[in-house]
Amino acid sequence: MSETQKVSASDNKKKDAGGTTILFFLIGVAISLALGWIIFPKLLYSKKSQPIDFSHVVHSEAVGDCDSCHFFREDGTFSGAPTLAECIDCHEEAQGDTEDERIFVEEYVAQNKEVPWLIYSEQPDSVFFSHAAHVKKAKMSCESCHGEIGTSDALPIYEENRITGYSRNIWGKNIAGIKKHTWDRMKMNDCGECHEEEIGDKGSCFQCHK
Amino acid sequence: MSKGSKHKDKKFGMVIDLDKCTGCGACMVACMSENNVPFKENESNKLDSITWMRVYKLENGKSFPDADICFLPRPCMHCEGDHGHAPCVSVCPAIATDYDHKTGIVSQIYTRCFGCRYCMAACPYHARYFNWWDPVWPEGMEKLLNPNVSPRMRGVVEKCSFCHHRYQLALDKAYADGRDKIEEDEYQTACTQACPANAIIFGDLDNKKHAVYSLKKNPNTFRLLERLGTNPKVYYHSSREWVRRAGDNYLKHETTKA
Amino acid sequence: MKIDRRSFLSLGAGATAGLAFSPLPWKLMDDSSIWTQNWPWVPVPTDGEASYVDTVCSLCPGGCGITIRKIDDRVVKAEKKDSDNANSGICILGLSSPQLLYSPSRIKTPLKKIEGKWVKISVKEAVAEIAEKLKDLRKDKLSHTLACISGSSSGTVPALFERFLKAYGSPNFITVPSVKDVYKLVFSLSLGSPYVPVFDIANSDFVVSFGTGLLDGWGNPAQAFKAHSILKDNKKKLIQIEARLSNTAAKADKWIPIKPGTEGVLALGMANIIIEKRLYLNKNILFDSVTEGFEEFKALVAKDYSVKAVAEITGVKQEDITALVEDFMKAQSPVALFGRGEGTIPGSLHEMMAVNFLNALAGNFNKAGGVHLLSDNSYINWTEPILDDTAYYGINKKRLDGAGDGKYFLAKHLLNRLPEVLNSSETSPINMLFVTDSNPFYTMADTKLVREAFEKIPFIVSFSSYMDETASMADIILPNHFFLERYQDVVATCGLKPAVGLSKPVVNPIFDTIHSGDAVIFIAKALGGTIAESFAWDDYKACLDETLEAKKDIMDKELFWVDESGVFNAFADAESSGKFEFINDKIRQTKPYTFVEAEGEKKQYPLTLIRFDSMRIASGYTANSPFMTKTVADTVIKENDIFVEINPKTAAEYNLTDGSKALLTTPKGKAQVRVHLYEGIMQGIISMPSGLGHSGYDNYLAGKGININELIGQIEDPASGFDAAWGIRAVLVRV
Amino acid sequence: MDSALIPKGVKRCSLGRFSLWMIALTAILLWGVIAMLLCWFKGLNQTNMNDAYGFALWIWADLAVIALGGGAFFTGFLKYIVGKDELKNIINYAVVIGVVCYVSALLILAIDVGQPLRSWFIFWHANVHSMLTEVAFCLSCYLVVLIIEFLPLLFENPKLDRKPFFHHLSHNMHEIMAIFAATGAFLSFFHQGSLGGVSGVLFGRPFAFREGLFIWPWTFFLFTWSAAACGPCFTILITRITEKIAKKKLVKDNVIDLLAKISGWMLGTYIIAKIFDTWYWAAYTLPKQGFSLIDFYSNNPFYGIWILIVEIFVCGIIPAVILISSKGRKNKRLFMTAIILAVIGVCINRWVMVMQTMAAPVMTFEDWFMYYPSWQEVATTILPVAFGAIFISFAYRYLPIFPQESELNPID
Repeated sequence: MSETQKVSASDNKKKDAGGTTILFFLIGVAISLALGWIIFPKLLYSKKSQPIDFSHVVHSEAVGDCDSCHFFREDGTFSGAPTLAECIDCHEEAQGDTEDERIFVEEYVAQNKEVPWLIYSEQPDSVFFSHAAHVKKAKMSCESCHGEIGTSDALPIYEENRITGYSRNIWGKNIAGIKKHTWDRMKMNDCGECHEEEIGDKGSCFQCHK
Repeated sequence: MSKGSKHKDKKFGMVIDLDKCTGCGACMVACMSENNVPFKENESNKLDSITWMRVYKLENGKSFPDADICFLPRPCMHCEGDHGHAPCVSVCPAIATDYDHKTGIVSQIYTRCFGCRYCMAACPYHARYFNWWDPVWPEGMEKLLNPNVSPRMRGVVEKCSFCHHRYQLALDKAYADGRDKIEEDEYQTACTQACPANAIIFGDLDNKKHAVYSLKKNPNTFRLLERLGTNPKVYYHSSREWVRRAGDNYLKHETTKA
Repeated sequence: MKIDRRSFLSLGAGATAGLAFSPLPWKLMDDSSIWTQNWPWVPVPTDGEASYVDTVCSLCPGGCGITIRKIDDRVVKAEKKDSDNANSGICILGLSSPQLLYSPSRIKTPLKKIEGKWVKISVKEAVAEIAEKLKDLRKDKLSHTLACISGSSSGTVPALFERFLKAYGSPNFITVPSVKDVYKLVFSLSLGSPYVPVFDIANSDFVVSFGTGLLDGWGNPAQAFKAHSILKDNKKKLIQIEARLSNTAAKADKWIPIKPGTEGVLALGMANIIIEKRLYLNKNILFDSVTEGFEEFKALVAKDYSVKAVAEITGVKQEDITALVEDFMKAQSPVALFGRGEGTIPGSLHEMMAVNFLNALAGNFNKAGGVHLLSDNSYINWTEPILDDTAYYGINKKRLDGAGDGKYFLAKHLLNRLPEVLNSSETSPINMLFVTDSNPFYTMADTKLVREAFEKIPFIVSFSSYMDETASMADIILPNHFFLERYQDVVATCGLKPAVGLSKPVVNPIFDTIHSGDAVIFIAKALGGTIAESFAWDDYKACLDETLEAKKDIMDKELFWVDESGVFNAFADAESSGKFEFINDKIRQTKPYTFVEAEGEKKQYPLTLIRFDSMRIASGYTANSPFMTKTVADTVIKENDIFVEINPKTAAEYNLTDGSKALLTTPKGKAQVRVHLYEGIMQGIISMPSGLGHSGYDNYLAGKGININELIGQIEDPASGFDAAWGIRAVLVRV
Repeated sequence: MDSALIPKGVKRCSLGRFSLWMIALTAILLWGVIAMLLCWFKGLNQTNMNDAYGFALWIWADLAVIALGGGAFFTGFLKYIVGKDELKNIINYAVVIGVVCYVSALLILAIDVGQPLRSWFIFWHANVHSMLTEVAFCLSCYLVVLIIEFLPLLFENPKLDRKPFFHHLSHNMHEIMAIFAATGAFLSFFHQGSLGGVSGVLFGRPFAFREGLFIWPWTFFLFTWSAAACGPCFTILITRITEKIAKKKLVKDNVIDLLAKISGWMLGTYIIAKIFDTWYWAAYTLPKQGFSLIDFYSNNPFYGIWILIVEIFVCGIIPAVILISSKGRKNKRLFMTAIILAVIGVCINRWVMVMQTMAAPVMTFEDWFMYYPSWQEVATTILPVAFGAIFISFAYRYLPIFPQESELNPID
């Protein structure tokens, strides 16, 4: 008799304790999930503004396609972000009266100082990316990798991974790495994915590494 | 891979004329300069001195005045092994080194390598080098760095790439010009280009029109350690029998392969 | 609900489980390895537009056309110029030029030594101070006590220095001599004009080299290598006669070891056989009407240079000598090379004459595969400088080195005599010394003697780009631009013709340096008077443009201007007798044939130390880049120890094993070395590389090995007065 | 003070004495930890390894320690699969030693790689053709198995055992231990072999290269075999050392004898296979590549033919004969000699397969490469030894490892 009582008492205690345990377990899970999914990404990336704002729309209306400023050099290499040499033709004098324009002309053009643009799509040094192969040979559009930046009116905030120094555009805005568009992520697997689709294999290591 | 596409593949290789090589070391410096190879204050310990291209000094073992020496430049052999089964490629646990069937080049990806050095143990040519130290360029000298080759960090293995970045650049130029293919002379390694004696010939070993194709068939042409089955893509040429014999291991009674 | 320890445990467990399902650990793991792939302390090369700029390399006298690869405004690489004409080529030193440009041992601004310490000054201050000192000397009628050591004798910059000394009033412009000076004497004596020989190796079918380092840095190394490769392609022969199995000997079809210093004897012995067997007759050459002194020469060699005697002296077997003669004379276009090693030490005049007689007997002058003679026509046609009384007084003083006078009548400059002259007088006969494009304190033999002499000089101005040994002894340094930063004319040879190349600035000067040409012009202007008048150019660039005139357009396009007229055409054109002269009065005056022996007592110093030159070690004014030093074998340098090569049999006699440490003593000095057993060297001979043991420069070079010049003394060639030392007696003791 | 933690029915030394012993071991451990930190923060330039010796002391230590830890899988295999039930009296200790060995191996590997933060690439970017990948996977999996095998033992600690959860868990785990043991044995057979494959597949290194079956070189099988033979010897050796230190008998002789006998037969058959392998290598494999046997045992200051004789004869045949004969096993001194020789033998084998492989020149114009480890390498190699001693000390003190202990040493 007393034996049974004891057992049931301890059982009750166990049940109660079990409930608390599960509750605490779930609280633990919740804290971690919040930390990992919400707080961590905020801490991981620092936000940086471009030295001056820039409107791709205004420029493409004025000078034409992307390759008016982002052009191929004679040796087939890609020039990337334009240097002052390209801007100076129009911006010797201020064009319009925005504050950014004033800064650009006074602090950069006049002093012959290059603008330290933050490159959203900057790949690490170990990557060899051939714009020629993609744009010239495969006739791909700029959007397929760079998205809608060309039609933007202002430059987005540049987010930099504090550990690696990478632009967030490489990993993608979605912390889980989920992408909706081809340009949402620029990791090696994204290259591989497309290559597999288009060419049939991911290619050798040296195709894209240096 | 279909036969058609296989036919398009290239197999880059080298023939080095040891009769012409003077051991001047220009290829070594050209290579280091091209490939951002680091340098230390003391490089006299050759077991801790990164030289993708290393010129060995061979001796015939005879006494004065019959002594003879020969210089032998040794880049990475870019072994094909058996169908790309190079000694190093098959052992790398993380696919940091692979055999590219389109070019025949054995790659090394420094950012993938985690420094286990198994490939170094596997390579009988000592063509692989480990970054025992952080690379340091004295102030001002980092200006020399070639942007087409990524500098290596401490703790990874590196080796000769047949200046693969030059192939990438040549292709870029071709694409920009609306071509699909490059000419043989558009892609040459830094050592080939620099050799003052023109002792190095580089090209597609399968291209019957190229000098390397006929040179590799010369009876005085040999490869290093062929008997191991490494199937290297670097050929050597020497008119001296003792040099050819030094290229591989032979039992006493065996004759040198012709 | 009771919160106990268990609750916390389960909170922890939940948190752990939750974390596993959040991106945190995985992204951290990924990012931490990506961090290792982009360690901030590993430099990332900045990308930019690639461009290629052609220029002429002036790091050695070769003067190759090279291409510099640039990324935006930085130099990343030197490459062979992609063309067959215009002297294109590159060697290990040229390939090193980007490293030398950005070298930490570059002098970054003009410096002045105050109480033993370097203080930065401006170019203006430096020029003013030098001018002030020069004015004082002039006031005291001591203008002739200004001396200048110039690394080169050709081109506008040395010419500006020479002009400056003249206008200022000093005869003491001294150039650093090389084998080229003796080459000129050889032809001065036998053809009456100081022709510079160019050996047409590529087209020869039998090349005999008397110790010439064809593949060890001699002449224009890139062209020599190319020529050698053509020899190999054509399956033609190269014979190397040398005591040591050098790289050239190793590549030769036959290596004939010879007792060092007896090469001239062998050549005369060979001449004797040729004459005796009348092998020269079928050579369709210079004899009878076109030679002089032949009979006398014939008698001389017949008397003293029988094959037996020669074999004894040289250590070369009789049958080897006769076989060599036969092959040489049987060849269609044989050529005999002379000048030892890379040719930094001028060497014995008689030895070179002796070898050149073989060329004469083979009748190969100006023939394909033979010796081509170029006249040293200068393209610098400036008006004479204006001399005032002081200058006139000064330049008529005797040259300190005695060149051109008495027993030194043949030589124009004798740098090697300078230390002795300085040391033999109580006070220094030089009050101010300019040192340009040279590092005499390092490159001259017998460092101890040189130091003593240099320390006596009250004021030294260095124009060096590097903190080399001489610059560190200077009082003021006006550092020159590196050649990739400056314009300069470079005298070279294109094919078989004389040429002038143009070095062009590839980048803007990266430091606060000044072109030495500008420096001279500015100093002259600061001095005023006739001196300033003699330097009417605004700056060096103006001077160069004026000098080169129309040639400059050609040079801009093709780097080189080739002097089609500078070739010796026919013997009838020769300035004196128009004949090749085996013996004449001038030659007799040099007392033929005396060959130089090594200094030192055989008893006390049973071994003979010789130097060897290596492509991988620069031994002249330009020193090794870090990359070059990296290529040096561990049998040459290990840590800071230098190795001395020794035959294993000799080593056994001295109880030395491979790698063992030993004390090397010569009549000139002592050094701790290690030994490297080498079968490629004669017994009783030991050898050591030149170009090591720097005390200046950076940590990539300084302190490695021994400077062989500390161990070898100079030996005046009795015929010319130039340094002709090829070695010294020595002893090795195990320590 | 810690009496509550000490298993029932056994006696342990005083806590003070135990602490002294621990302090001594911890000091050694710390020395190793300092060296380890130096290697991690300053890089592998702290070692004497070089471009010719990319694999050196550490890889040897890894191979040796895993071979010695082979006692765990083979004893487990014998007990659970073959059904040698007596071995239950030593299996616990074999598992403890196994855990120590495998943790040590992974620790050394973590120091040995040039980029420790990237070491997970071996799993994520695995190259299935690489023996090292196989090693890494099997090693990690097997360590997990070993820990699972070890856990019930841990839960048997009196303090933990009082908690019903652990008590039941431990009980249930015991029930299914055979499955883990079988898994472990399979993984072990495989990775011991893979470790043999590591050097055996190096066809650019004639000293190491062996022909074999399918993708597996003969060394694959030889390594497994030798680990099975010598691992238990190491278990016995450590047991004997523990007994010596504890000054009491912990395992009955018949158990040791059985294990030793099986080891003897394993060693005997292994050595025959090894001799056959060496002969085939010398007579057929090497000549095809232009080498003769003596090329690898001459022209250098250390590796003479003696090392082959010591490995095969002194540390192979002799201990095998002793362990196989019951007379040999009965003679205490002879028995211990045999056990020690067998342990040394397998270490020598792993040594030559790593070190001599690196040392022997392959290109005719190269010379032998000689190497000696730096103090950092030595310290980091001793680090796991100290760790092992600490771990075993704790395990012995607080866990009922030896089921026969209380019976053999009744407390009055």
